[in-house]
Amino acid sequence: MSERPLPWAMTLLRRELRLSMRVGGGAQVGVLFFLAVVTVIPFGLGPDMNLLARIGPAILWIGALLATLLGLDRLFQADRDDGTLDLMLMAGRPLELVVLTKCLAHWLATGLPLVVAAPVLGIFLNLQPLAMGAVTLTLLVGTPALTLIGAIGAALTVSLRRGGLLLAVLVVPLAIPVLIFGVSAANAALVVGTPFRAPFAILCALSLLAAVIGPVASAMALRFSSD
Amino acid sequence: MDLGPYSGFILASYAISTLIVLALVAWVVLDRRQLERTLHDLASKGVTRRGPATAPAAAKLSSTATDTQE
Amino acid sequence: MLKLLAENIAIDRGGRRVFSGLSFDLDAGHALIVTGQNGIGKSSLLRTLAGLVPPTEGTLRLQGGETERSPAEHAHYFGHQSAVKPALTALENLEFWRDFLQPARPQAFSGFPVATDAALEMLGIGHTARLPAAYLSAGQTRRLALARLFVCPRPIWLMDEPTSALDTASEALLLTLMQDHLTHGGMILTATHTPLALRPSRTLHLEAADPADMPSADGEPDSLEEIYG
Amino acid sequence: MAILDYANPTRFLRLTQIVLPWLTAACLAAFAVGLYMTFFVSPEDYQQGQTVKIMYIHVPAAWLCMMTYSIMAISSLGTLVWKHPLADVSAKAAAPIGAAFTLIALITGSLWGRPMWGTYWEWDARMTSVLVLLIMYLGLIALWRTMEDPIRAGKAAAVLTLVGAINLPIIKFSVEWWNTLHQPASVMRMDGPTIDTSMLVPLFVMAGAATLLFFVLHLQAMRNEILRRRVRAMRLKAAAGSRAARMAPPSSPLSSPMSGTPGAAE
Repeated sequence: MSERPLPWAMTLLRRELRLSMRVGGGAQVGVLFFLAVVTVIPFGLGPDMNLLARIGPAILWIGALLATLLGLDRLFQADRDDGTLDLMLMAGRPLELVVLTKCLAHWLATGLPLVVAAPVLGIFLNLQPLAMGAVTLTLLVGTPALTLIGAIGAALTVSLRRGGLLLAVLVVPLAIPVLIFGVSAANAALVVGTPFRAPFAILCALSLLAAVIGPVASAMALRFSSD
Repeated sequence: MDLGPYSGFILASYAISTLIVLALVAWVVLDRRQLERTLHDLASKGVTRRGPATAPAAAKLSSTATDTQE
Repeated sequence: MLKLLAENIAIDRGGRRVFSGLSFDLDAGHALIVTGQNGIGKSSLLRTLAGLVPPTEGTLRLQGGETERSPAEHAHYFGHQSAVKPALTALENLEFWRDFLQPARPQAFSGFPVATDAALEMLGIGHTARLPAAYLSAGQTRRLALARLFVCPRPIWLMDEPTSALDTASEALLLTLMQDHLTHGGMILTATHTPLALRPSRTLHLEAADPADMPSADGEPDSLEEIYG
Repeated sequence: MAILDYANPTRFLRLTQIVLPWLTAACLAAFAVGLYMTFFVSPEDYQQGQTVKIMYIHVPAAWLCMMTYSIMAISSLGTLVWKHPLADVSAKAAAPIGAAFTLIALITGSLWGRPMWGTYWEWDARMTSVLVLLIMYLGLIALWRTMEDPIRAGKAAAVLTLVGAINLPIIKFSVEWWNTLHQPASVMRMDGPTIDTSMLVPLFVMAGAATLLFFVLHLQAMRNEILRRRVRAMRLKAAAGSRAARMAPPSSPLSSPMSGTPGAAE
């Protein structure tokens, strides 16, 4: 091994990022979907700016959740379809770290753009700068948890055709805690007197926990799926 | 010239628009450069654009090509 | 000395016993050619050896291999799927596998890594190195997948129908390369319908004892005829 | 990939090679005049003060983002109905430019709205339908990016563009109706009478300059697209060609330092 830690993981990360940027990768579609969801909601609610400002953080969080979940179904399936997954299982690399690396690449390509887009979409929802900052910060900390939890669903549905919907159904209940603490931390900027630090700390803890549970459970599911 | 109390908004509008247009110009120019380089590379390797009849390997190709072309 | 030992292997697929009581051993430098009709379990056997399907019964061991690594981690699996990403160039595809797969070079095995460019050139697709793999034909994609076996040395090659989608010339080349791998102390297990003139090699012919007994979950093991070539 | 297919594009490349420098020069000149007029000649608006200067980019951008979509819609007809070889090239090249102009229109509108209405964003009819237009541009770009084969992608995008063209006025009118239910009109008014000639002239000059800019960028992007397809055709040929000739000789492909003799059969 060279001096850089885990050179094979860097190789994998580079390749995954390359794949998501090139033709057919679809890394930009997630953020576009996010934009579409946020645009559609005022059509349903009516353009009441005060109402939008009040529920803006929740809209952004739900939009980010949906955008993350819909982008995840190909996380392992693309690799299974062309036989890459078989070879990854035999590579002699810890599968948990492989999954973690793939999740990191996926988050960088699809999750991070959501975080960057959140302040812009916040303008559409009449969010004040403080609330905008709070939502962006909570999304930055919380979206990795969504990706990592979603990876479990992606691994479970890897062998299914059209597993995307099932994935969303499986993962949404698991993602609810992240949503609760993400939105309540973001709401602290809106409603005077609500605490920010406690829910934010729990959100951080959830992300860290997901970084352990997600790869372990996904790796387990992938090993079973190779049959 | 006095732009009044909202000079920040006016200047920001012009600055952002200029940036977006510059980004478009950069996209077009860099894209062209890269494509021309790739075309040049391919041409220097003896790949021609027009039909296969002019390619030197074509005679062999017709007799031995058993692979299917996608 | 490198030696692959399979003892009393049984495999179930989807609740059905594919076969049971399969034992064989394979020395370094030898090939095992698995034959038998469609659906008899040749692919299942290779996937089991690759560690992708756990055997229901029995053990798989590799004597003389690197410690703390399973037999599958000493093996290349060359199956029906090419594991080639169309959006990456041929070279990028190959370089990834070179860096990602952990090489295995136990003592008895003298295989060595081939440079990526050289591997592509060797397989006759050197001119496609910088093209996206989407532009490659089926046969070229297959050869790109094959190049993986040379850039990361591993002693065991598990090859499922290795000659499919290859033309006659490529088939001859592949045979030479496989023979070379044996010469370096590697071992090859291949399922095939076309006879492969590998030396030294043995044939493992899988055959159902009696078609009526096929779903024999607990009954007689299917008869296994080993023909020494 | 017959020669015929490239007959038109080749002529197009030659023609644009001649036209583009002149267009570029005209575009730069128009912008120089237009910007001079906006900043040093045009008066303040009696209501909006100096912020009216934002109008000189906002309105041309808004106009162009509609025009670009119309061009894409006509090009899509060209792809599907007349099967013109340059039609999908034109549509694909126009989309990013249209998206950029839409973005400019939205951002400048937002920056204009803040001092005038006190908010960056309002879900009013015009702004909402322009936002929907942006989403459609981005969706089309994404669609083009997901398909490797430009002909197939072009047809799919053409269908979507035409459906979107029908959809746009519907969105516009339905949003107007939807909007009036909820809030009083704070829509900016650009009705003729309120604009004086002293503002109208620079506005037209700027709009002309922006239109020239569009055509310069569009023609150049079309040229790029044609080159991209040539690269693709050549790569396909490079992959297929010299396949047989390059097959390595089967004699000792692995020249190993430890090459032994083949073992005897058991």
